[in-house]
Amino acid sequence: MKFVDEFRDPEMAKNALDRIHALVKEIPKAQQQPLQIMEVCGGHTHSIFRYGLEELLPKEIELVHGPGCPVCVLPMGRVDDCVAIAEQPDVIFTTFGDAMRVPGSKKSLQDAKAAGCDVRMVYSPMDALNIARQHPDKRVVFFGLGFETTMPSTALTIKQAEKEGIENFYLFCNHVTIIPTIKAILDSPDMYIDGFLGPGHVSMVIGEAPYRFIAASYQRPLIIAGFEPLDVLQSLVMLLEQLRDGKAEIENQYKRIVPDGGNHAALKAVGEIFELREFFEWRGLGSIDHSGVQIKAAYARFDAEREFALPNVNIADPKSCQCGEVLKGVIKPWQCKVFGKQCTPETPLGALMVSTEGACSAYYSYGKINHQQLDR
Amino acid sequence: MKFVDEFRDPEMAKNALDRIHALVKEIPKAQQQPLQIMEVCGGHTHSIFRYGLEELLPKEIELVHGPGCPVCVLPMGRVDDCVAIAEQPDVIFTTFGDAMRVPGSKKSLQDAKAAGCDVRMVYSPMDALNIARQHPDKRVVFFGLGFETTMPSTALTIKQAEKEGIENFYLFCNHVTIIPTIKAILDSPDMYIDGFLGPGHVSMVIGEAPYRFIAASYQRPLIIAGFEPLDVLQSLVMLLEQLRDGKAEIENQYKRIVPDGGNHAALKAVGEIFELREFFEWRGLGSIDHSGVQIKAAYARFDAEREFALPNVNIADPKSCQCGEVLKGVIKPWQCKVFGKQCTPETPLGALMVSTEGACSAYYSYGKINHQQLDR
Amino acid sequence: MTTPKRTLKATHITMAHGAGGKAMRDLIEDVFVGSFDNSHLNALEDQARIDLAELQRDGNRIAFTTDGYVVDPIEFLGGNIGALAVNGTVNDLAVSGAIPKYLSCSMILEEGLEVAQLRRIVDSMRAAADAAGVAIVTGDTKVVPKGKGDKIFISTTGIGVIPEGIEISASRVKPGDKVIVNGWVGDHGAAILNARGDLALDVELHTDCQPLHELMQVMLKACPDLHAVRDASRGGVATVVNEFAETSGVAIRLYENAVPVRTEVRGVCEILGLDALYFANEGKLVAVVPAADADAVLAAMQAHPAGKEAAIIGEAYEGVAGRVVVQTGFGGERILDMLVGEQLPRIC
Amino acid sequence: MTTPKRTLKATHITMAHGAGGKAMRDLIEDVFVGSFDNSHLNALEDQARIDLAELQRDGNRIAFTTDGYVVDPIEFLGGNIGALAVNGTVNDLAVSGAIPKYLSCSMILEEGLEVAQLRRIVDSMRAAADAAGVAIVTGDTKVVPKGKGDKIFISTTGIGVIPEGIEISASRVKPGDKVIVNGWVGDHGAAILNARGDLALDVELHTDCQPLHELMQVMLKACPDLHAVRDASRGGVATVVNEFAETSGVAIRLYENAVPVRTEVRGVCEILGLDALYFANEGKLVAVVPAADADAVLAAMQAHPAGKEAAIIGEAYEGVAGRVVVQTGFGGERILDMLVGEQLPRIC
Amino acid sequence: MCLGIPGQIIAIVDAQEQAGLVNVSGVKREVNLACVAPEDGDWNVLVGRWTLVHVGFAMSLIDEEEAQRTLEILAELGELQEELAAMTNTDTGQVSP
Amino acid sequence: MCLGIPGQIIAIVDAQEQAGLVNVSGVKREVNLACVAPEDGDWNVLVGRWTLVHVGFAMSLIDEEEAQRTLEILAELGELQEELAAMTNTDTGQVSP
Ligand code: SF4
Ligand code: SF4
Ligand SMILES: [Mg+2]
Ligand SMILES: [Mg+2]
Ligand SMILES: [Mg+2]
Ligand SMILES: [Mg+2]
Ligand SMILES: [Mg+2]
Ligand SMILES: [Mg+2]
Ligand SMILES: [Mg+2]
Ligand SMILES: [Mg+2]
Ligand SMILES: [Mg+2]
Ligand SMILES: [Mg+2]
Repeated sequence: MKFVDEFRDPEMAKNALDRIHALVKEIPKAQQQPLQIMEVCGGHTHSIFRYGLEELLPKEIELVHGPGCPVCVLPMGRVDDCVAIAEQPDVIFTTFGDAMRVPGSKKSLQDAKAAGCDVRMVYSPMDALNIARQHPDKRVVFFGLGFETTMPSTALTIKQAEKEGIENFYLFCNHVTIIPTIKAILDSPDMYIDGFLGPGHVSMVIGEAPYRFIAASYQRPLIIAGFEPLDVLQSLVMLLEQLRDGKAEIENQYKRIVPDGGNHAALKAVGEIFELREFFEWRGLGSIDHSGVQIKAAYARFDAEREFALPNVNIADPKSCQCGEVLKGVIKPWQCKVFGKQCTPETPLGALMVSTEGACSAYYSYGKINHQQLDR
Repeated sequence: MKFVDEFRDPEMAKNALDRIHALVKEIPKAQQQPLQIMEVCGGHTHSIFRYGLEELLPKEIELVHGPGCPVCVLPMGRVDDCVAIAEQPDVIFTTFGDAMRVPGSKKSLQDAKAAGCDVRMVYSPMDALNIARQHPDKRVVFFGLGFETTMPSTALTIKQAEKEGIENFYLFCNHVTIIPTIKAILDSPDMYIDGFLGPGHVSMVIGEAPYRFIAASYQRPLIIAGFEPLDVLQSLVMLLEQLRDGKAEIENQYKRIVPDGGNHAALKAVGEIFELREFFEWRGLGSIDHSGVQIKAAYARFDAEREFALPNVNIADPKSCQCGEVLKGVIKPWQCKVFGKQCTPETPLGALMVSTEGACSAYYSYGKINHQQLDR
Repeated sequence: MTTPKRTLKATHITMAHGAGGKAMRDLIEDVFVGSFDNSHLNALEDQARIDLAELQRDGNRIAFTTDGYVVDPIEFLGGNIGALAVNGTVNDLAVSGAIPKYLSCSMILEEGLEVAQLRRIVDSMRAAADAAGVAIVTGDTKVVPKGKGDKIFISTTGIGVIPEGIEISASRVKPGDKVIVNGWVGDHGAAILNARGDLALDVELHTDCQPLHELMQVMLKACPDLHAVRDASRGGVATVVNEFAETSGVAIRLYENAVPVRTEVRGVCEILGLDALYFANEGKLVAVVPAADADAVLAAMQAHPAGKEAAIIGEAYEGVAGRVVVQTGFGGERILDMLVGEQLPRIC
Repeated sequence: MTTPKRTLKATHITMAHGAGGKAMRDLIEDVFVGSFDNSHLNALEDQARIDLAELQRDGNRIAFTTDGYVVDPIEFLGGNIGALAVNGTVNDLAVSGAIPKYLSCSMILEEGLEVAQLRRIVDSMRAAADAAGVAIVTGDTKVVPKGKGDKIFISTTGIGVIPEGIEISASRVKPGDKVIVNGWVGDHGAAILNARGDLALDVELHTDCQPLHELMQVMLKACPDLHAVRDASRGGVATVVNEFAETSGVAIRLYENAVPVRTEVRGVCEILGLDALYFANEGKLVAVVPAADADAVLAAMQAHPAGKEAAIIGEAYEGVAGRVVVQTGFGGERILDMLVGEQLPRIC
Repeated sequence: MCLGIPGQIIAIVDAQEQAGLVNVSGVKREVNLACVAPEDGDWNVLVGRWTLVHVGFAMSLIDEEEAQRTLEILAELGELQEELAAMTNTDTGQVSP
Repeated sequence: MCLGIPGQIIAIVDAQEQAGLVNVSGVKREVNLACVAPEDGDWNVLVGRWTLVHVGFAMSLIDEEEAQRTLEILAELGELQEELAAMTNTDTGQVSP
């Protein structure tokens, strides 16, 4: 596969790893305590575990798995809202497969489906719109989920629905924005991050500029990174070089995909349909100002939040669950009290155990085998 | 079973049969050619075959199976209408089981069900109304079928729907009336009937009076007869006694069920909901004036004929089919060209081969075994 | 096995329980293996392995039969689909004279099925298997999406061993043979019609679901030369008798008054215009025996709990090949054909 | 039989075809008996009767297995549900070393199924049975109302004979043993995802559905002491390898780069974020063989059409009992657990 | 046409809705009683009465005396026939079939 | 987050609807091209181009030169590392893991 296989070449990876091992030796701070490097994006978390990279990295690097998995940060109350919508007899509820198993306070969408709700997995919001075309007698709701990468596709789907005059299509908008979230992490008193791997596909939409405050105001380096193993390793090299040199800059490793200015057409569509919410609730992180978007008034008729009477209750996460601390990097997944015990991929308490991008699930399934002292 | 088993007593039946055998000897006309006795009602046809009575009767009696099977006389176009209604995506079509297999020009209701239409069998029109209550999002149509016996139940169901304000219940009215039909038979030039067994359950509704013209104007005797084997045999005795004595009267054998005046409450309900149609199409018999009823204007909102755009085409019966002649008693079932060949209960060409009350089906399944020279 | 036995925590079946992964293992090990529990099944191999030598001790032929069970509702008075699935296949073995030995079980579950209900059904299967002396030694489970199935379908397949010398066949009916049924006809069909609830009838009617292997052995003892035996399940007594007449090329006459039908079953038939001779049974067999042995067989049957109400209900005769007639109480006769279409409740 | 063979004139299945009467006889005699056509089935008895002496000529144990088939869609590139139902059960027999002999077949049809489609499926079953040298000797057919099933479900049950001395078992994996697969992994799962059409993908991918009984005999010839063999159907290679590791109490390591995966299957996986190791196969087996015999077995497999692309994909080792790891191209390792839930297409 | 079967009214389920329960050979079914409504509105007089049930409606109350009378006529028919038969036999030696 | 995969645009299905067909490893899927719309409206220039596909949308045209450059840097990294490793080994005898 072109643009894929080249970036999975084992020989080159070995070189990059050697370089990383050499570089950490040149960073004095790393000799005292491990460098805290956050991959903001769950896609990176997935690649790191999928290719077994973590155990190949030097002990001087500690990867902190950030909040960049839209499924993981979904609060329970929102899943309850999904279920409440799906339970309407005339609704076809469409969603990406990822969200099917996320626990609500009573049911996941998968449970709702098993109980008879018409819940369908789609690959694209356009497929959801197509279902709406095919079922004019049903209300078809799409569960919009994701950071800036996914927003344009949802926005363009709404525009298409508008253009065709489709009246039975609704968006339950749960899109979130990455910048306020990174800022919240940087402002958090209980953690220190030495540098970031930036989310490659978000960046392909928003470009480089929005990250500049990280370097300018917080003096941390960030590398916009691709998702193949070589992308991740090269980005680490770039990050370590900055740390060695005492620099704090925004660099772009993923130039083949990410234009410096982002994607104008995508941003235009997003701007047309969405506006910032005052605040949005994140699982484990609480409410973060301006961290979510909602449908603008001009497109209100597509807004599931207006169409359906939603319970919209703020459901506290189970007490035993420490997802928030894991999401902020305060503890490692395996340090959560319930990790691998009450909380497993089969019986997830938190969303981090559901998505294969979730840090807990990744550790549970792919984790450095030596980390896991679990009897399972 | 009280009021059933007593009237199936073999010993008494033997006596009655002996009496019948004796009586025919006393009727001179019967010695020249067999008496033509029509049981108007399919229920009698069924009993006669079910209990093997026909072969126990003397050869001087020839039973002519009348048009009193509401399923048998249903024209093909009406079945097509049923299918057209059932094919609407928001319709639940409810029917007595009898009508499921009656062939339309393309499909029976059973075929429509197999093709995905929501066709449900009910025992009572009240059960259909209950389905309407349970499915407010569907239009529930009841296929009203039958002579005066069944009309009151349909009428009372419509009244109940009206009382409860149920807005998704419709009647596809195919009720027919017996008197014009008997008159049509009496007026038919190609047949001669010596006497009638009158329909017991129709009579329980309409009483004795409506039959009087048969005796008065046509000088034929009619015995209102019950449906158990002893009822049928006793009625034959009564009929033969009249024929022997040269009488032509209306007598009531079924007094335990049939009050002379009929059922006032039932007639009132019928009169409230229904009015005579100018004419109604019968399978094989053509159009008969005033032989069907329709819903009155005041209840028009329950009328499926107004709610649905029906093809309502007059479909000619297949050319090879001689149902009309059988219904009028002009030929015996086994004399139809296709009987037992193209037309069998498995592949009925005519409705007479579908219902177990249909003369053809009755002969095919229960028939005097010696009549049947068929290789099957 | 090196890991502890899995347990199923889910309250309802989801697609995951058919996906081949952990959820499915939980289901299989906890519910199925946990209940059926025998060394063949516990090995969790893809196939049970059965010693031929062991089978040969009981006879010289295997009987091999399969049936699917799709009854709606899946639980009803006197039984459930699980008991049917075991007894039905046991009976299809037994009526050949075989000693039932091993069963396989293929389950097709609908997403959303309640696990507690599944456990009840599986426990009934185990109880029925124990009662029939068979083991359920291999199985399979699939889950279909909600609306693509109907709670649970079960296909069971059975292996039994036919003792040497027994030759029971639908083709062996001879004119003069007597037709015997082992009791009340139509209970199961009427019980299911009632349980389904569409017709809003209410009657205390239990399925007749029961194993017939013991009764068969009792009958074989009374008459090793039973000509034809078949359980009268779907299609009822009328269908079996027609199959016999057709396959053997004889005519058969049933005596209507001799057929044992419960009052309540008659009630259901009268109300709906149906005929109990076509109703399904799940614990009834129709046997055709040489006239000389008929009384002995009948007496043996009546002495066994599964045959208490047994009755001679007809006879074979030389007539139109394949024709079955019913002699009514008045001496009239009517043809009792195979069912055309379904039996539909009628009003006229 | 004394009556002429019946023919089925209906174009679609109705409830009558499951009601036990004439319509059902037409269906069974025309479609099923007409195609499967063997003396056992043609007798139309409730059970097939098989001579034990005949079975004993091939071995000393019976293998007995059942599987249900519920695939959607029922026809797809390279096969249909009928071919799967025969080959799947043949393979479950074959992987024990058994010679497949007899099959039973329980069909659950949904009202409205097109008869022409049913005939195609049944003909595929016959063709697959012929290819595998088995006869379908007994069967059953039920019809469920429209919307209570999904066109057609098939449960097949198989009987085979295991030659003396063969002991293949999931519990016999030893550290050092090699893991071999007989070719491309994941074709069937990807082909079905594609055929289903929900995801609007379009790829020329055929199911790998094929019988493995010959390949197994070839392998047994090269190494009579095969330790463990299982066909990697639902749950895929990952599931079988996990079952082996768990049942034998060993650890198993797969070499990611050695697993043969077609380009198109990789494409499907990359687009949907799925793992081909969990995809179902219908003509793939995973064999664990003593290291010393691995090359000989591999060579024998590659010489057979069903094993042309066979590859050694891993090894057992003394490690955490039940653990399966995948060695990536970089030398990193990740755990390859049993599937949790279903594999769901993901966007993140 | 019109399958009807005798059943006994065993309870008034809801007088308002004219709903009663009948028992046919041990099978219970709710039926509509509108066609057999008592004139004085006292529904309880129906309990114990036999009725002809058609498509879930009680269509007629069974007149037990008339039933008895019909059976008596049938019985008389038998006696009469026996006498006649005796005569006929004596006369002609013919036997009824 | 956000699974994305490179695919080649092999056809314009409907320029009006901005719909194209991409090929990912032999797998074809219709995608929306709105985010990679050419400025001059000549959709055909997209045919043959590689794009990053996310949830059925072409989100970015792949810059093949940049891809090449990234691979070159990675290759250089190797060379550089080999040199450094040679030096380090001479110095301390330490081997990279
Ligand atoms: S182990 Fe479960 S509860 Fe704990 S942080 Fe992870 S997902 Fe949350
Ligand atoms: S045999 Fe068929 S076509 Fe002929 S009269 Fe009877 S029902 Fe009509
Ligand atoms: Mg069977
Ligand atoms: Mg059976
Ligand atoms: Mg049977
Ligand atoms: Mg299986
Ligand atoms: Mg269901
Ligand atoms: Mg199996
Ligand atoms: Mg299998
Ligand atoms: Mg297998
Ligand atoms: Mg069967
Ligand atoms: Mg379906």
